[in-house]
Amino acid sequence: MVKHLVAFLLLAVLAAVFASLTLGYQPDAALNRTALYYAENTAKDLGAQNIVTAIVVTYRGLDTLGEVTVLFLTSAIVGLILSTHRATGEGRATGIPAAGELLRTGSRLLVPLILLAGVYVFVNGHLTPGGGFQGGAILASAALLMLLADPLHRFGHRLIAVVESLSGVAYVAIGLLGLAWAGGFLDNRFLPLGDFGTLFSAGAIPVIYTLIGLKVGAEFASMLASLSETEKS
Amino acid sequence: MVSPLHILAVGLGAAFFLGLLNHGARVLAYVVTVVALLAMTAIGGQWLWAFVVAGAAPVTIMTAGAPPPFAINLRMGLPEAVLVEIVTLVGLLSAVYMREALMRLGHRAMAVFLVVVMALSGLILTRDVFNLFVFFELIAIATGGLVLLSDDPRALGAGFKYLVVSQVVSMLMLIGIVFVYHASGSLNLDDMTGTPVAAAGGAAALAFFLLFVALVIELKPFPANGWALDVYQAAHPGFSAIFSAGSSTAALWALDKVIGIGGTPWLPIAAAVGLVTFVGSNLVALSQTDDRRLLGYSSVAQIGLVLTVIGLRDLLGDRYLMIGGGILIAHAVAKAGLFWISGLVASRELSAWAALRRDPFMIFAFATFVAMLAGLPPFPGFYAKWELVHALVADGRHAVVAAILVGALLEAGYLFRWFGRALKAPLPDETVQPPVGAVAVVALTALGGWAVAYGWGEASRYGNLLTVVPLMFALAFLVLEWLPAWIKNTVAILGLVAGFVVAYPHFDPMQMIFGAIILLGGAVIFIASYTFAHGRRVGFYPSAMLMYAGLAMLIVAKDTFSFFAAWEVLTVGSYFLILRGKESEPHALSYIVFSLGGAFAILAGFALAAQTTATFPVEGLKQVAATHAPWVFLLLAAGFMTKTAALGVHIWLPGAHAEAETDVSPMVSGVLLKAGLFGLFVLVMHLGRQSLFGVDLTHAMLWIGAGSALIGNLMAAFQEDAKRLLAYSSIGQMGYAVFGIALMNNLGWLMAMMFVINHYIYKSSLFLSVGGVAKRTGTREMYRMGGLITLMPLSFVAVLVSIIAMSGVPPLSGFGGRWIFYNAIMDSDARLPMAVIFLSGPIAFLYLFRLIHTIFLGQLKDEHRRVKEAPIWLIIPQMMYVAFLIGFAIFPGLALRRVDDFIGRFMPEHGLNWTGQTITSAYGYWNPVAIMIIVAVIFVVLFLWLVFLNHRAQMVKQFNIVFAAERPYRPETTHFAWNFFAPYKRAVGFLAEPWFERFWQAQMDTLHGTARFARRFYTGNGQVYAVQVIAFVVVVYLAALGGRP
Amino acid sequence: MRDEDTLVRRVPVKDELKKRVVKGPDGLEFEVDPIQDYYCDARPEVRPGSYVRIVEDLFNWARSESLWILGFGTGCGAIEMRPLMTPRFDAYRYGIQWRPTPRQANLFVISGYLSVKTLKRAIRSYEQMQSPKYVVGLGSCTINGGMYWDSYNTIKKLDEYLPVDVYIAGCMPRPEALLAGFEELKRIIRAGKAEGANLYAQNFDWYKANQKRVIHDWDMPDYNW
Amino acid sequence: MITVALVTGFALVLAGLYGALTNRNILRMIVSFTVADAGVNLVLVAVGAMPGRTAPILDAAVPVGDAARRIIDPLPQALVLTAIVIGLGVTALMLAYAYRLHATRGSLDISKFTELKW
Amino acid sequence: MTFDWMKIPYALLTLFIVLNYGLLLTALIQKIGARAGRRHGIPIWQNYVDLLKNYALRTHITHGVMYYLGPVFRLSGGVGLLLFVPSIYGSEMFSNLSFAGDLILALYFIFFGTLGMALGAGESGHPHAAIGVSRGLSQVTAAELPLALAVFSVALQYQTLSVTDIVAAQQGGVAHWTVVTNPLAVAAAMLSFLGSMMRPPFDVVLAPQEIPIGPPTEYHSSYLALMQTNRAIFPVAKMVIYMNLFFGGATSWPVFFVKVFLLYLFSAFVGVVFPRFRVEQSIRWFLIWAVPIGIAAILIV
Repeated sequence: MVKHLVAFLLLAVLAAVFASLTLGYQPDAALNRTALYYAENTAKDLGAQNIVTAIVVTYRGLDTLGEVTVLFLTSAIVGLILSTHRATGEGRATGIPAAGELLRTGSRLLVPLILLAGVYVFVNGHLTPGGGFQGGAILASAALLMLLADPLHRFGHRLIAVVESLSGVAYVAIGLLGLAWAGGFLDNRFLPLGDFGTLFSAGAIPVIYTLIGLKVGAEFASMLASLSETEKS
Repeated sequence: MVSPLHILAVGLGAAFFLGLLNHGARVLAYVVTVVALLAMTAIGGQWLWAFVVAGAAPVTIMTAGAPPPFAINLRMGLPEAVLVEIVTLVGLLSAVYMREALMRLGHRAMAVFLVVVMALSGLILTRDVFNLFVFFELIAIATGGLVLLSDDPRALGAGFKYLVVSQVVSMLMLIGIVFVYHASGSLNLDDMTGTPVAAAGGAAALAFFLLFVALVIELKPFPANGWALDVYQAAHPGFSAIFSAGSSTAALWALDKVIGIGGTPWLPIAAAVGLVTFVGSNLVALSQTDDRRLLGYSSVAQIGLVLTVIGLRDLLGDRYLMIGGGILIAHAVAKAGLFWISGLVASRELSAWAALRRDPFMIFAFATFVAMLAGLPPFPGFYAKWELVHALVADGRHAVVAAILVGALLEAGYLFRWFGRALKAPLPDETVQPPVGAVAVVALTALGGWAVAYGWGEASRYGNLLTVVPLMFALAFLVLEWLPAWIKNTVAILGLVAGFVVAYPHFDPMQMIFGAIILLGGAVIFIASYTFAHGRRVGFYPSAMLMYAGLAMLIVAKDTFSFFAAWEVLTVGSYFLILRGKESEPHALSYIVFSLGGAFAILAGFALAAQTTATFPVEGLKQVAATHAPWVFLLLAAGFMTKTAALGVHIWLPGAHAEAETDVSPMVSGVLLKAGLFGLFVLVMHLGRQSLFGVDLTHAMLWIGAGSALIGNLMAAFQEDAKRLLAYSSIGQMGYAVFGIALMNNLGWLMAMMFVINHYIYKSSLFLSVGGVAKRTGTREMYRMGGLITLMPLSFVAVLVSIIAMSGVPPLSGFGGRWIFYNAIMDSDARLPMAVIFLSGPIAFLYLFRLIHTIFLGQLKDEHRRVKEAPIWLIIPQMMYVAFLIGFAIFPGLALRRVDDFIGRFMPEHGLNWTGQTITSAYGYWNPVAIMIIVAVIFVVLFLWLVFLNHRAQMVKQFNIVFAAERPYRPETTHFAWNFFAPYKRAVGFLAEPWFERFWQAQMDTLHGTARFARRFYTGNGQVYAVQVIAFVVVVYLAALGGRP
Repeated sequence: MRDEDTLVRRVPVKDELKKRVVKGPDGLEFEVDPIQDYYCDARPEVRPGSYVRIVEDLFNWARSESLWILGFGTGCGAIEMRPLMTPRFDAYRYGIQWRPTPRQANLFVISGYLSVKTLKRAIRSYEQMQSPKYVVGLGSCTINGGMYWDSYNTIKKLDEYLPVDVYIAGCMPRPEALLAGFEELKRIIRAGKAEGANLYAQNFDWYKANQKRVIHDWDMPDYNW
Repeated sequence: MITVALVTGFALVLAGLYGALTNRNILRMIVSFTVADAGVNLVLVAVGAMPGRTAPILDAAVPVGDAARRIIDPLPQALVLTAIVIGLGVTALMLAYAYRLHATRGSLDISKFTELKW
Repeated sequence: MTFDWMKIPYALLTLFIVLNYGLLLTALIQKIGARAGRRHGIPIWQNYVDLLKNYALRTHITHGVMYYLGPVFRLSGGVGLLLFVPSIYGSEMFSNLSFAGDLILALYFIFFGTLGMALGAGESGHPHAAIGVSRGLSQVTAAELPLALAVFSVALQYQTLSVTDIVAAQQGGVAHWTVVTNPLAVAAAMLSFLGSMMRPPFDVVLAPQEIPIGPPTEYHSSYLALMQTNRAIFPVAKMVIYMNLFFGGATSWPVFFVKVFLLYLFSAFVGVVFPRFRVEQSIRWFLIWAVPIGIAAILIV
């Protein structure tokens, strides 16, 4: 009870802080200079239609690289955490009910579609809302569906790992290419910007987003796999 | 130049590449990891080289081809280069160190490892606040993974607690960042710093507060840091090294970058949090028994100190980087090294570190790290300590200085306690064969510590301590450790003598006296060391020579900095020396704690005197402003009197001197104590009389000197242990000398100088004799001895002559001291302390007689019937002392006349006149030659008369005594020795109660009690830790922004 | 000198006088024989007076005028010694003083009967005095055992054990008699005939044999220096 | 509208934190944190929002030249993307931890994992 | 004040006079003590006889080197003390060897004999000797203190440490004596004097029946003779210091004899009146009664 009271009191103070923030908040009437720069220069400098994507992939590309790394790390660590355990209990799966017919058939139908949707999302990241992360997540949902449909299914860890790593290495390599041939690390302009608004435009942004999509998808899949396999043992 | 971006790229690329590898290809994975780390280190090193040697300008690295406010940019300057190099080096070494664990867990673990090093570097380099957040999260997640490298099952819980808190922190940080962005319209640090919005208050200030407090929590502020301590304790030591040395370093730099956004109003808050952390963590660490957790507390404390420095950076100005960097680097190297060592130790109690004794180099490494952490010279922390205290004092922030010094003292306390235990605890049975790589890593780190010390010295504006000749000579003995002891002993003697020969033409008479005692006197004591020169005697010579180096540097020190450096060197050298004794561990600890406490007082005193100048010539004490002078006097006197073991702070001395080895006791008693007297001399010569609140401080010194003389002598009379007796007697003798100095007249100083000479001689001689006896009889308790005069006649003669000299009985040299003393007090108006010192005079007879009687006279014990004379190498110096005592008694002018002239420069009136053999003062006269001749003639005539009458005396044996017509039962029951002065004790025993011991014990108990109470805070419950973190936020909020919105 | 044959050991040696093995601080063991190691066992020697007669006479005069009595009351006769110190008799007038230690005394007044136990102490005390030294037997008991003639535990003829210079008869002799006895002793000393110490040294073996005959627990060297 | 989003976001944060601080069950704590994370993300987006403007995509609706006046601040949107991903990573990690903790101790009560203290 | 060879015979003459005076004086004091007990006491020449007898003893033992040297130290201390202080004021003949040092030399030389004696007694191996020394040293620490304070007070008063100068300052009548001009110092010193004379109530060091005369338990014959010689010289030498410091010194031998006698009589007088203190009692007594007077003396002077 004391704990609740203490937590409540502390959070009350924190709430006061937040309240002050909220009350003191004045939405900007005009874009601030940073945003203004993006609004005015993205199209001409990077050739990307989706400003958020331009920011994510290029202007703040280092963040995104880190972000990808976070996922990479998470998947590696989750694998690490669970593998050490799995190694001990390499038991066979029992007692998990098989998935229903409906689910299995449906998944066979849906998985390719989902994959396609995912690819679409990340390939068009520079044009429309969405991008590598979203697309990757969609890819992973396909994997999830497969797992649900066939709980005993073993993923090709190797394949996932290769996809994940290769896309990661490629991402870093592209970044370095930017450093070498363009304005800096992760500069997308070492590839031609192309026509504004088309699929093959915005320099390396689609490439990067594709890599991200693949990587994110692979990472999520690997995490899911790790978790599910642990569950089975 | 390779772009620093490649550090990140290489790290990441290699990490991603590792994913490609097969689970089986561990060796390849490991090689890739190490190569990647090597490459990162090399890039960092290249930049470091560029900045340090080539003097390159800082560079900004843009990404995405867009200018800074809009795209993320990095910066590489000297601080960044240094920090990146630390991080990558620690990473590299840890990877080598953790080879086994990494190989066991495979490529994924290595990838995580690479990422963490990369992220740390990124944290240091980036100039974008959100990017900072990303790197923080990377580090947090990677930490969550790497904690699991540990074999310790508890690591799991620790990692989870860490993640819980990370969640809270990241939320606060994110909210803070976005609102700060909203307020400033930028995420770029330089951009935001340029227009500090948060200083204006309002929502921006609140937003910055959230960001700031999140960063502060990343620094594990006391007491909201239980989660971090668990990580330190449970993680693999290799990772803890990174966590301590790398993460903290990077996080500190991050805070440093960010705090500019908030502007100066936030600095005091940072300083306050840092200070609380520093003192609090060090306090709690006092009651730690687990080595890694202890290191955790120590890490947290050090980070707190650096945080304080960051908080003071507006004050410190351009010295800020030097100070913060010094502390940080020392901390990083030492803490990494210690964590690595902890991995070589089998179990987690502090005493288990005794296992290191199997390898002297490990002890050396341990000592190096402890010294680095404690801020001892020649390590960077020392320079930093000096600068920091000077800057703070110059600004009048005395409370901050006091808090920092108290914290530092606590830290030194538990570190040296640990070191002492490690050296003295019984060797654990279980032996772990540490991996070669791990040992090599530790060794490299230790050497790296010295390299850093050298580098820092080069960078320092005070000159490099490591290039001072005496210190180099002392350190050379570390390299010579493989030689047989007798060779090293010879080298030591030759070195000391040569040092004197080279230096003495430049000495003034006072330096001459001290120099002769330290260098020549030290050489004489080393003759005795031949007795113990079997094998290699590892550790003895470096310690001893370190002490002598410090002493030699002290007397020639020109400015306050070198004076203080020398002081610390001699302190630490003597500590190691004292620690060598069998039972000396607690005493060595109290010695180092008191000494460091005293040293801090000296530091504060110098800083107060210096004000805005950082160091000044020692003579500059004359020009100290009148407002500060009394305080300077007070602080310096307190520091120096700690070394002379003045009453109140004397409790370290008896144990330290008594438990030291036979040849060490004269070094630390005969020679080392003189350092304090030298300091006092310097003090009173330049500062003169000072009054504080109407109290003449020299008058207070008179009382302290008299009190020391009384209590020292009294305690000596009640000791059963011969060496303890001598040790207490030193307290008394030093009391006399302090008294003489405090008399503030010509003869008083001369008398103190006389004590300097005499005390060295007779105390060295006595310690050697008693040491020899103790060596032969196997005990130091006097009542267990007795009747040794016939078996150890030379030792007896040495003791006899020494005690006659010491008691001041004519015709030996002690009388000269007493004569000058009487003449000196005639000049003084302070009469009451005289009564006390008069009382203490005759008490000297009590213990001196007891010493010689119970050891050499009385009844010989059965087991000692076959005892031989002490070893020849012990006897030789004793005989030299005997000869010198007699010679000095006849011709005191040889030494004193020049000193008298020298003192005359300061105190022209009432000096001595030296006419022929007669020495006259304003009041009396004294002819040492005549006294010696008259006494000798009378004595010889009477002796011959007795021989004439009594030449046929029958020599009888020990039980041929009249015994009320009975016969004695056993020697033990016939030797009246134990509690020899029982009636005296009944009369004045209340004075000899250990009041001061009790006082200090009470302080210690209070500290430990507080520590034990405070650590209850760390319940181990992750949720409670989260509550504490939020409570910390709330408290800082209330403290920082209080009523403001 | 310790001759096993002459030592009549009917009582076992006391523990503290047995030979024992002790271990030195250096770990080496060796044997300690207390009687040998703790006590000097040199035989007493005859010490003649000065060759110059007049000097010896002067010395003897001084000895006679400075009788320092060992304050050791062996028997009931000791009670008669005390009045000598009082104003009534005031022996100090005659140069007679009491000394608390045998080293400084040169007159041993055996004050009454001597039990065998006390005899041992008396012998030790006597031997610890420096020569020339004198023995005065006080009371009949020292002459022939007196009323203890038939006692199993009291010696009868003191002269067989210690060289007596003067006997003062009576049971008990009054202080006046003691003073008279001391005057007699002074005469003897001045005459140079009070050479009891030399006599003792000369006939040492005889005295020792007599002493050992009655003292069964003889546990000391033959001469107590 | 923006204020509503902000208040909602903060409320979620506080609610999540309260849950995390008072529930001893580790899974519940993790869930609480995800709630709080969601709140934070909401706050992030809300801060970037500007009344009467549209998404920062330069399609037909927003001509390039007009962008400065028509779109909202794109940066918080980019940030929130990162924040979401990071939150996800941490959550996954905590879940994995929860699994291991349960496996070793058979309990998910955080107050049981206090071997390390003081 | 420099050395010339003629000082030696004069010093020996002083020694001779003082020795005889001391032997007679101690006997006389003993007689006076005896008279207080209604006895006649020893003949006045008894000390000579005892001395001669002790020198004439035929056998001696020794316990070792220090035992042998103890009496030598003791007597050297007494003789040295006597010779380091001028006996007769204004007489170059009897200024003895005081050119060697001043008052401080004399005060510290007192301990020379004490120390040597204690060592000799120690080597005799007798526990009573050690107990005696323990008691003696304990007592002297307290007993010397008032004297030291008084001496300091007197030295401050006359601004000199030279005995001759102090005596010179007291010339010209009783009114100039320190006892009149600085009574507190003299009071303290005289109390200390009682403690240093080994007479009741401060004679527990010797305690004849308890620890058969303490330190010299084992001493005899010629050793004892040396010590007896010292017992004649040493108290006189000490009283000479008192006389010179506090009672105007002596300008001739008769004055010397009278003043020393009166001083001695003072301690004898106290001795026959008071019973013996235990050691701790006497220490407390000195600390409580004598030391405050001494402190007052140095504060007021």
